[in-house]
Amino acid sequence: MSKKIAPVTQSDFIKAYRVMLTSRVLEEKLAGLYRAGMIKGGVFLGRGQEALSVSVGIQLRRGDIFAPLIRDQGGRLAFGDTVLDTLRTYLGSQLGSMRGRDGNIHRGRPRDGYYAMISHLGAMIPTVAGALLARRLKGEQGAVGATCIGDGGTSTGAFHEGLNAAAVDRLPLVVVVANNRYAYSTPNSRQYACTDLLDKAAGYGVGAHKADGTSLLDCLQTLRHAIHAAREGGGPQLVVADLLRLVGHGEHDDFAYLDPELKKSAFGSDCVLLAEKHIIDEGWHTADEVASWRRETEAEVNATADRVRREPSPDPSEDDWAALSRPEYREQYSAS
Amino acid sequence: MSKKIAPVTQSDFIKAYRVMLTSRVLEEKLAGLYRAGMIKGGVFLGRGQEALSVSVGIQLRRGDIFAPLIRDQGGRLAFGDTVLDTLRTYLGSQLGSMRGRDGNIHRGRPRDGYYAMISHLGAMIPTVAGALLARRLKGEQGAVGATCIGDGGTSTGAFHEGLNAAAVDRLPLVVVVANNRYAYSTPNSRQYACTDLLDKAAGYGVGAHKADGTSLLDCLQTLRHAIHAAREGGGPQLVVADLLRLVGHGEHDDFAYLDPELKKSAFGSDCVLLAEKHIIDEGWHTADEVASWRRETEAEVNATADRVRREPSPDPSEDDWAALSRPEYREQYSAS
Amino acid sequence: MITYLEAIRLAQQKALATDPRVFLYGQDIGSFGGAFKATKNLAAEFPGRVLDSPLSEDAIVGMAIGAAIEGARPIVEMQFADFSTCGLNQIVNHAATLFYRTSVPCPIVVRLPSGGTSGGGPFHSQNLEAIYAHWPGLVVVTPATVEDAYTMLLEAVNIDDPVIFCEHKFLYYHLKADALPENALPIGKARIARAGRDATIVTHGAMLHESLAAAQELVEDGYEIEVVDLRSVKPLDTDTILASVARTGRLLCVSEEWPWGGVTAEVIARVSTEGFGLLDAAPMRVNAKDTPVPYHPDLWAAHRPTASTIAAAARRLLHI
Amino acid sequence: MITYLEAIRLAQQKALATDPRVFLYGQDIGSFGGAFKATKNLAAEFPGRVLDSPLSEDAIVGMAIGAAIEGARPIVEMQFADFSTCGLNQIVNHAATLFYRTSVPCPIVVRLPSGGTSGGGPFHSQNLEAIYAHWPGLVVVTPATVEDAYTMLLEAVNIDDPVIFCEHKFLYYHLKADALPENALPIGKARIARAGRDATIVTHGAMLHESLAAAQELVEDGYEIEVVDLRSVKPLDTDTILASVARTGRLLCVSEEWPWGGVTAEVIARVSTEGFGLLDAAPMRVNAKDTPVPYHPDLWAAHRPTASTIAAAARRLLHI
Ligand SMILES: Cc1ncc(C[n+]2csc(CCOP(=O)(O)OP(=O)(O)O)c2C)c(N)n1
Ligand SMILES: Cc1ncc(C[n+]2csc(CCOP(=O)(O)OP(=O)(O)O)c2C)c(N)n1
Ligand SMILES: [Mg+2]
Ligand SMILES: [Mg+2]
Repeated sequence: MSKKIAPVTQSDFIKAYRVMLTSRVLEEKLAGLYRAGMIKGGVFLGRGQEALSVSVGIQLRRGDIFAPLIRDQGGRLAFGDTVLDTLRTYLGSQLGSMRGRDGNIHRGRPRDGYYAMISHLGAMIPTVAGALLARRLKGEQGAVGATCIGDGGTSTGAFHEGLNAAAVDRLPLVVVVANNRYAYSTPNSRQYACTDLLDKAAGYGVGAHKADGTSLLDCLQTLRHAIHAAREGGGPQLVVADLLRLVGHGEHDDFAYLDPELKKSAFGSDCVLLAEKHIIDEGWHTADEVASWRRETEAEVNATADRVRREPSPDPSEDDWAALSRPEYREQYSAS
Repeated sequence: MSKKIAPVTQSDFIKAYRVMLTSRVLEEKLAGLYRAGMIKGGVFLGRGQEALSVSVGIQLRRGDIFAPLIRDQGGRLAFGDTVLDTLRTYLGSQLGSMRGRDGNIHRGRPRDGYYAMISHLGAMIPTVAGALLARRLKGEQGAVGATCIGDGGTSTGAFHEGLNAAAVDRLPLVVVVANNRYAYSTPNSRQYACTDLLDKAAGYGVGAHKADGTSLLDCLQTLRHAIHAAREGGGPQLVVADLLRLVGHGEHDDFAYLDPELKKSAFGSDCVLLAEKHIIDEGWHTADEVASWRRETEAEVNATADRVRREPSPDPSEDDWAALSRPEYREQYSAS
Repeated sequence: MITYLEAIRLAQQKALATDPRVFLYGQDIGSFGGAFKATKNLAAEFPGRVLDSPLSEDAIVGMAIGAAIEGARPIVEMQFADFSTCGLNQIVNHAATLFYRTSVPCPIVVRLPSGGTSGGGPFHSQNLEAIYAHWPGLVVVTPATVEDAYTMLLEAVNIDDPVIFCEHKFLYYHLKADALPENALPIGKARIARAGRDATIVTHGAMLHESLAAAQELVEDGYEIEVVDLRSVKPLDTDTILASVARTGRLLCVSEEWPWGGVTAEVIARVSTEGFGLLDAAPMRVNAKDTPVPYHPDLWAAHRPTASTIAAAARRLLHI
Repeated sequence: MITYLEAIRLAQQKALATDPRVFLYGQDIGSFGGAFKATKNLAAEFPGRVLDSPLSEDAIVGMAIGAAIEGARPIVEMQFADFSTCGLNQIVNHAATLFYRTSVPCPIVVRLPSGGTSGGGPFHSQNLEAIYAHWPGLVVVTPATVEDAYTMLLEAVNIDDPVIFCEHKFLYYHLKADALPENALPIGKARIARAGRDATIVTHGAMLHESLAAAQELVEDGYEIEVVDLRSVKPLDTDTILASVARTGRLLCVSEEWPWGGVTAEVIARVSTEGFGLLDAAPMRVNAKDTPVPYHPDLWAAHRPTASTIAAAARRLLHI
């Protein structure tokens, strides 16, 4: 590795924490709107995974590529997504980036390097790899692509094929596995039999990085190293973080299957609270200051939600119902 | 591991060698018939891979399951397939086990535990795993299932999903990877980036075994260990053997892409010749005796081929053209 | 009252109870009881026979095939039909070819929670019956009633061929029945869901109910529409369709599938080729639009056929 | 003389030479030049732009999609169409939905060496055009001539939508042309391959040539059959088909596909619904049989339509 990696500073930490906080507050709002029956579609939250997710989004640069997954509200905001577009998508505003055609966790702005996941888990890994290959073919240097996946997603053929193909071409891909112990209800014991998911790295010949998913500092540091290694030509990097989602799989799920032992374990801590405590313990800010940030964020989120609720829904009669970009290829099916 | 593993004896070795020899002679015949334009479909040979393949087939027991792949003529014969059925399939006899509907490397007799591969590489891995799961659910103990795959096949999603699922259920599955350095023309350097394919084992949490694919003794010993470990409850076992196929991908392929350095390397030796030499060097048999075995085998193969050539082809007008077993479900499509 | 979903659960319960060869395999179907609760309590009731799989559709189907070869009767659940594309290779190239190639049948049932619901979006709404029907070697069923959901699933487990069981998510909670039947039409037979004389609507799955509502709407206009519920799309009961068209002279095919190909095309092709003389007017069809299924409820409602778009098409058909 | 296969190679060569965004990715396509040699010498001629992939169809398509999002124009080769089922999820759920969902088009070309050849068997013979046409969001082309193989591949690379390029292996060496055209009908337009007046055969791919031979055979009976080569099955040029049926009054659809659904069903459905009055007799269709494609040459010859089974069907059609 040629360049030295800068340590995570106080300001890095606080900047990341504030994105975590925004994500947390926004997701709490989404959960409330869901309970109030105002959301179009499902709600799948990243509560408990903000430290990891924000660390991915925030350590990437302009020009990098990020393909977030289900639990990456934090990373999305860190990479440039907005509270406004998030709410537009969930509340079904016509002005949302997906125009009602798709939404929520499936949103993105591919032209900005912010890819829109498909549901089929694993699929974004070869996609980002291919994007990086195209950058290389264009002669562009130095961009990194990152994508996230869960413990369950590591069992997909797409994960395997994508990571392997990226490794063969030594593409600057960072795959971040949030091992939150469950895939929907399925515990790790029914998902894989290796000792640690990081044991997979050697089988692909990629870099291996472990993160404590409850610690913002560790996540920031680990992602900084992993992204740096990819950027400097080290080929794909696999990051595995241990953590727990602190909510059900979706807001419809009561999480009754959660093993209470896991909740009590080190994985079970709330990364937002730990980061907050760190800020206060280090004396960087007082508890009151931190509390005021939350209030600010809540106010912004609430105001945005109120505004978005007044926006129009997509109008089916205005939609061109076009799956193909070329107008000549759109067929007029008689009675459909 | 509860029981002690018996060492490979002289008689084991010679028995295995004779199957290797039959495979070699039979494949030479197939190559000749191919050049003479007498084969229906393609011819894909296992020349150079007989030690490994025979070791898999011969170490399995009655009641075990074997799903061979492309280069397993040796293993097929060792597991109970015959010269007769092989020739029937290649020569398009109506009496072949696949009745002309499928053939050659795709042949099998699933009811005898001898599975018929589909072309899509990797697909047999979950299949054998599922078969073993069914055996377990029936309360049957002690059966092992083995399947083979190439270095190329390890890149498929099916390999990954199948081996992982088998590991989760600790099924007695043995996956044998013949790393012959090429997948069709694609060299290892474009296929994977790990140091050794065996590095994948830890990522699945399965047993790991290395074999020298040119040495019959080493292959027999390694497979004996791997199969024993699976049978004794050790869960899936991954065997990786280093070797080289000594022919093109298929008989249409001139193998021009073969790196001469590889040919000269340890992988490049001919396992049949090495096994023969071992028999002679150990003083178990003389060169003349070994040569007479070959002549015997050639005579049998030639006679069988002559007989099969006189057998009828499948008759399209007699075929029931039924993809479904239930006659009521077969539709009469008007003009097809 | 028994819902369509509960009927599916009860059919699996009965299959497990009566046939030791049956087992269930799929994501989250064990103690959790499945994403839709179609296997609720079954893991506890049948220990070791209702197994959570890893997140691996290809392996799920592949394992079912191997188990079937060994004489088991696996029922596997895809969490959504849409994810079956990740296991499609094993379905169409292995399960569907096994009997033809080897004479060994492949008695697996692949449950596909299918079809659109509000907010489902492009990846949780698909109807893939035409895809699986096109490849030879599969039985493809699309139960549209609580009774059929129950009896057809039981029948599917009993037959030796691989069955793609397209259960419609929109019907899971909407549809209810008082009791479950002991006897039923066999797979392969369509059902006259509503007798009529002026036109025939041929449909399946959730569209049966939209079609019946459309037929009801047309009663006010003085029309009696016959509605044929296909029940299985492969085999397709051409005889029942032709007999109905012989009575009515007019044919409207309705499906929630995308418009290119699919059940409507196949039904119209069969009627046109085999019953051309029965048709008094050009047949018509109503399908979903040719785009991914949109997630916004308002777009979704316009994307799929509904009672009112079906009624409008039927009126045009009646006035030709 | 330029073969159909060489036309495909030359189109890729031209695309690479004229458009720096183009690159090729697939199994064995690099220095080896591909299983069928469709990329022979291209790796040497365009260093770094013709890349061998691992044995990973899902990753191949997924990478093409990512590259396309970044502005590249990848052409990917599936070694056989049959193996595209392992990459199908990325094709139908990612490439095909991208534009609709995000407004970002997905200009990839997926080359599928398709169709039956003697001895090919169940896994090296499939025609999957109907599968890919059913999902919204893909352009599906089936060139039947050397000229179309060339111009349509060049056009496919230039358009912004994902194109499934079904090239027929049976035509690779059989078909030859003197020269390659500069101009051609655009994708989406069918071609009257043979003018006639007594009946219309609508077909595509390798079946064009069987159909033309059948038409020739019927000249001796005094019939002039019009043959429409669809060229692309999605979009499907209904206008050209209807215009032909308007001239002839009779329709026979011929496809090497399996009989359930597919192009013949879609064409008959369109003509029946939109051109019912043009038909003087029931339309007919000829397809392959509803089983996996058998490997034995004698079975294979009976499985697929041939000039003689097509001519027999046409005779029946003419005598109705
Ligand atoms: C290929 C595929 N199969 C099934 C699903 C349905 N599904 C959505 S999320 C999920 C669980 C994912 O678990 P994990 O990867 O651990 O991520 P987590 O939800 O824990 O963040 C499943 C099964 C899917 N999206 N894709
Ligand atoms: C999924 C899939 N993709 C492509 C192919 C075409 N194909 C047949 S054999 C082969 C190479 C296999 O290489 P490897 O696995 O190393 O086995 P080997 O031939 O070296 O024994 C390929 C690409 C296939 N059979 N299956
Ligand atoms: Mg998880
Ligand atoms: Mg190999």
